[in-house]
Amino acid sequence: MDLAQPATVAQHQRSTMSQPDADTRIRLYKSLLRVRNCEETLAELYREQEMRTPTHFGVGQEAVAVGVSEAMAPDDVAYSHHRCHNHYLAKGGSILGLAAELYGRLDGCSEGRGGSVHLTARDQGFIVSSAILGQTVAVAVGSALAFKMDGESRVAVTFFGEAACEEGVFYESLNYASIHALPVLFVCENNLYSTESPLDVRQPQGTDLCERTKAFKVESERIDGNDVVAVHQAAAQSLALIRDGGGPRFLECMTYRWREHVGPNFDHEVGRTYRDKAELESWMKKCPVLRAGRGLVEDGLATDTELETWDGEIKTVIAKAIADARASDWPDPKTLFDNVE
Amino acid sequence: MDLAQPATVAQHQRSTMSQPDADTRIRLYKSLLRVRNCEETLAELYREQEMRTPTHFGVGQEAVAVGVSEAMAPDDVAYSHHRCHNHYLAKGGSILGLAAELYGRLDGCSEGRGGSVHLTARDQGFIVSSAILGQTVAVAVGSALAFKMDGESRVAVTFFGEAACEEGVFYESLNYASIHALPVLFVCENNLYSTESPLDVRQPQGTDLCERTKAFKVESERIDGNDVVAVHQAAAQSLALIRDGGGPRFLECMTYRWREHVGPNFDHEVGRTYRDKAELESWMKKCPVLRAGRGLVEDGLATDTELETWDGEIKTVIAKAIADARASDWPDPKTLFDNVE
Amino acid sequence: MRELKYSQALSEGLVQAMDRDPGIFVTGIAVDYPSGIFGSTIEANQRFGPERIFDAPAMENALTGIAIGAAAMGKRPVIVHPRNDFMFLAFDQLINLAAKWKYMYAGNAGTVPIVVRAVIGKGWGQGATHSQSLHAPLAHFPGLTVMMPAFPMDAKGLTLAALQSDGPVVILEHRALYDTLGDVPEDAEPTPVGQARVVREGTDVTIVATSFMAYESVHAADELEKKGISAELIDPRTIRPLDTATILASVRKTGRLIIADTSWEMCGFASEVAALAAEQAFESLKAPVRRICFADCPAPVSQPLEAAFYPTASTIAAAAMVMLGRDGGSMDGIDREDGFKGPY
Amino acid sequence: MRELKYSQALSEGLVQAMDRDPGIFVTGIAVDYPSGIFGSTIEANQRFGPERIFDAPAMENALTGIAIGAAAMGKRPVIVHPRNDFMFLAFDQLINLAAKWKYMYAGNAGTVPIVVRAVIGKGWGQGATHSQSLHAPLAHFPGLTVMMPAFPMDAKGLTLAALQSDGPVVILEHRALYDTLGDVPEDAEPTPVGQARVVREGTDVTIVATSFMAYESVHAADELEKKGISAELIDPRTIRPLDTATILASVRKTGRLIIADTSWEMCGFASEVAALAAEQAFESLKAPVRRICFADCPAPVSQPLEAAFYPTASTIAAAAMVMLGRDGGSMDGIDREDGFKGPY
Ligand SMILES: Cc1ncc(C[n+]2csc(CCOP(=O)(O)OP(=O)(O)O)c2C)c(N)n1
Ligand SMILES: Cc1ncc(C[n+]2csc(CCOP(=O)(O)OP(=O)(O)O)c2C)c(N)n1
Ligand SMILES: [Mg+2]
Ligand SMILES: [Mg+2]
Repeated sequence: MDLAQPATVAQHQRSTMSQPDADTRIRLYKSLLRVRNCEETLAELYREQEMRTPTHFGVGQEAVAVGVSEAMAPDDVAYSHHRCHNHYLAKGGSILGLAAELYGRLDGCSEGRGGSVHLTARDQGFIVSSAILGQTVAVAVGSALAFKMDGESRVAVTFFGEAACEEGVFYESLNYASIHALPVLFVCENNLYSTESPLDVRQPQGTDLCERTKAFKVESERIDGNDVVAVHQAAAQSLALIRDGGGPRFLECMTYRWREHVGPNFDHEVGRTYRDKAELESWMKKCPVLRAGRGLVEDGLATDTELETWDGEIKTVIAKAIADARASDWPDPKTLFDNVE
Repeated sequence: MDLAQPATVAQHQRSTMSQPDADTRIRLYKSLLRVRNCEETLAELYREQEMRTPTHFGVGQEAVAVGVSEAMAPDDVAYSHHRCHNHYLAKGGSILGLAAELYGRLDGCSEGRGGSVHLTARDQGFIVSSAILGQTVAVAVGSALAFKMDGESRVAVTFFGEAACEEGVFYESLNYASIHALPVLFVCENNLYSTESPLDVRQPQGTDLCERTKAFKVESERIDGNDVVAVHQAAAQSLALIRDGGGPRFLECMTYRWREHVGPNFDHEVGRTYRDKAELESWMKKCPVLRAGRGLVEDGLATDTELETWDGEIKTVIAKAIADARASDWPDPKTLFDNVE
Repeated sequence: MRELKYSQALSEGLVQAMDRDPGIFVTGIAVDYPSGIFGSTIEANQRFGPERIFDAPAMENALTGIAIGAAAMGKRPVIVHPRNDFMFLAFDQLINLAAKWKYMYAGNAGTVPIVVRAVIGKGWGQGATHSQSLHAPLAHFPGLTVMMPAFPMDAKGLTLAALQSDGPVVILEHRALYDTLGDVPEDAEPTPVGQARVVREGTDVTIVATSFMAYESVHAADELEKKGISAELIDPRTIRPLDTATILASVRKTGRLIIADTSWEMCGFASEVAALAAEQAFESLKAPVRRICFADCPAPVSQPLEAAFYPTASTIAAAAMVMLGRDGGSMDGIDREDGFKGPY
Repeated sequence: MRELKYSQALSEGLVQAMDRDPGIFVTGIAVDYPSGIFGSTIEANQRFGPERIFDAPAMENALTGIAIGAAAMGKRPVIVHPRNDFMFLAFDQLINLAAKWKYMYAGNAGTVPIVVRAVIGKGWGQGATHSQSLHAPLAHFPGLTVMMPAFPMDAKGLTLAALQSDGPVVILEHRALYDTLGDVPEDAEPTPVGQARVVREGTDVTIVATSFMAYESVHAADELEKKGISAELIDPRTIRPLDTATILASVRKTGRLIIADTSWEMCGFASEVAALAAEQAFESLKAPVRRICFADCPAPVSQPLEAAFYPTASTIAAAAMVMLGRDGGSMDGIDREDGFKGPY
């Protein structure tokens, strides 16, 4: 795996696939801005310790969530894992629903019952995220089974980290989806770490996750997860092939988590040494948001001023949503037993 | 996978590896005779319904157990699954210990606590068999970890059926063994069925289990599981490479179960139709015992009379052991709570 | 009313439910075999075919997650474990997700009405890993409905109830009951969830017994009657939710409580019912409660050990005699021999 | 005697055991991080290094099987789950194999002395899948030793005991106790297995409390003393084997029993102890037993819901007041606020 040059993978993408049109490129960028600004704002506010819920911020990995979500059809469904804010937001989950959930309020998407790792935005096709590794990989396969049984052309997408590929449930799910040629897209965000553990303690030398899935007869592709255009193209192509009955597909998106595994800090801020600042900086240079913005300007699809305007606009929206979240009511203890059975 | 011609695989083996010497060939054959006669005798006696334990007979698959066991070093260890009699016997487990266990007697290897699926012959290096699919695959990897930590040159061998490759624990184990280059040999007996389910409901079209293990960086080979010489050669080569620190290896041995999944009957006897008699007969033609015997005679290593003598000798031993088993004491209910903690 | 076997009742309940609800499908190891899970899926397989009844690889954990994901899309999946012991492999999906789904997302992600059928093994030396009964751990964690049909009418009724439930349900069926006969109504009447069955009324002692032990208790009650002891026999039918009202009312009436369960004592269902009485019917209790459970060791194989491991009708009857101060002489004579010879 | 934190006591017990027994190694997610499982593996990591303390992928089920296989070859593997909720994935290897190994093979396959350390979460909205306590299901099935250290001296002593045990042991450590202080002997004294600790003697009421609830009970007992109520406080320390003698002797003395547990009521440990008293100390009981457990729903996240979900010192104290016929006025005032802010 050539982490130094993930861009080369993207090159290959571009050459083999048509560029998304201007509107799509702009939509992708605006979604990136929304997700990034939302996460950054929440992360900084998290330091006030008023959000009592262990939180895994997705800053740096937004292009995967955005690229895939924007390629999905309205009635496709998405599932996610513990690092789920990006996917929830990119699929259209409301900022208030997320912020209020972190603040433990009634306006939270799970009304203060789920917390950061248990989000839902069913109306937007974001079914759920869950905190146990690999769980929602199997669940997405089940939704795909339902779609196939009903002859619908819907696809189930499941987002997870590369550590989920260490859990047996991943292979049981892969095997099953492949046997029945189910309409499911497996989206692996390989950010090189599981908590503080690098890949080499979790995978044999020379491992290629795509090779594993191919051995289960599941077509796969490794792409640059920081290039939203490449992700969108790969996802669009994959989803089309799946919808045509081509069976499940797997995308390994190479990306990088900027902040600590759980919580708002940067690892170097708190003296963690499992990865060094230089590595972080090299990946920050590949920032998916900046990169998408530069692309728009270079291709004459937007001006720097427009980028700034959009940035300002979304920040206002976010500020309002967060204010609403903090103003939202606390759940009434009398409702403790609601929704048990 | 070309099931019609598994022999071709063996050809390839022969060409690439040296034949075992005469003594070994004879030892292999005698062990085959012992295992086959033992299982056949027990299966026929099982019909009397005096062995109160669900039993999975291994008739037809003996060459895998024998070929691998005879290639193992004295201090290597073996593990097995529910269809474990062949492995227990081939590793040197006593006939009395097996027969008495089936009869629920005190002389049983597990003293009537384990039954047919829970055998042990620790002194012979057969640690245990267990009834839950995939369990002992992980356990063998753990024993290999212990060997590696202690710098011993021992190898752990685990025998299992192809359905274990449907369970997630198999891939977790494979990944771990590969990461740490552990001295473990995975021996899969692919007999084409799991209970009554054929491969195509359990594996995607075109599946090659060896391809899966290779994706985990575990070297693998598919061989003719009914050719004891081919199995022995492949096992000897694999064990040597593993002992040299080459890391885990996987052998997929193509074979066939003659009798019903659990119990002594032939499927056609009891009207089961999930596989037809013709298929059984085609595999009976490839009988591993007959084949090994023919090989000895053709290569001038034994005469037909000798084969018959050996057959008679082992049958006498078996008859004696079974008589002893039936004469063995019942466990005393007062000992019900022995060995709980 | 016509009589059916427990296995036929399971089958009829499944078929009637599938007839009405096209969203129901059944999968798991061996569900589409001609032997159809000891007869219980044969008719459904013939009636509804491979679209709705299909085999699965051995993959307990993912299959449970797959059922959850299908249920989240509006299906009613039924997954079957030929032995409930295999379900340990699925505890994560079952307890960490299915059981908590409705609650964790405050109902906003919908519900996951999956039905897990799992068979409890017993006899013919099935041994330590093929004869456990997982209802206590499953009921310990809020969110699952846990059912244990003991009689054919409830084998059908609880199957129908499970297939109308809003949330995840586990039905623990007892292999040793599959061939037992009993009255079963023809129409599709679900057994009310959380309502125990008073199998017979009595005044001297309350016997709360689950699954196969309820079956044994009927026999014990017959024998006790001959000795002039009137036992009230309660089959809880659902472990969670538990019908505490019926149990407490009976204990308040008889003042004596015996609980017979198909598992171990420690943190088991028998302890739950004993605790319930000690907490909420304490003043009515005339004697110490008595728990009748497995011997406190893994299940052995050899016949004499199995015989010592499993409590039976005589264990229950003898306990009642002692509790009522009658000569506690052995009642072993009353036990029927275990004729089970498979298929497992 | 010098005081140590619970986390330091866990660490000291582990280091002293590893010092004597070269067969001990520790693996699992994050065991070799600088943060060392909330401090409990840092010194062992420094002292014994990567040969004996090493990280593992996320593979709970196989890792447990691997520990079993290493133990079968003479090692003493310690595997650690940062949250015991992840252990559901390992229930098959743990309950269907490790727990039954010695029994199923009649001791002829040796023993598998594995130690599974698993942390119970609580607070800061860790939620439904990161704050469960799996001791009841683990203790239900014979074959495992289940330990729950509540005080630093037992955090060390039980660690030492587990690492000398013949069979598989699960140690459930409570995250909320890691920073609590207590006397800890310097030398390597294992806590006797199956022997409860009488934390304080009393005459009016027996309080049996596990893990974090034992810690809360000390506070409750202090407050009760101020009101003239003398509570006898018992920490069972090991759930299986359970020290029934100590519990029964206390109940026979006080005639009153409250059980406070870190999990749910239904088929839980509180029910087990209540049943024990109702069965074997019935004549001594002066009042209904009382179980104090989680609210019967999954663990919520939002603070006011968490506050309503968890019983505390005041819950225990108030229950004792009521049981003794004293004004049951709220004791809420006595509760200390939960300052836990991670790391999780
Ligand atoms: C079954 C299970 N084991 C362990 C954990 C603890 N855990 C939570 S997140 C995490 C790291 C996962 O890494 P990855 O899947 O690569 O996602 P990332 O955090 O890198 O986005 C771990 C080990 C868990 N949640 N579930
Ligand atoms: C976890 C688990 N699931 C299901 C079973 C039931 N079961 C016992 S043997 C068997 C078939 C296994 O087939 P395979 O592994 O190919 O071995 P074979 O019987 O063909 O020798 C099944 C499904 C089990 N024992 N354990
Ligand atoms: Mg990662
Ligand atoms: Mg097979």
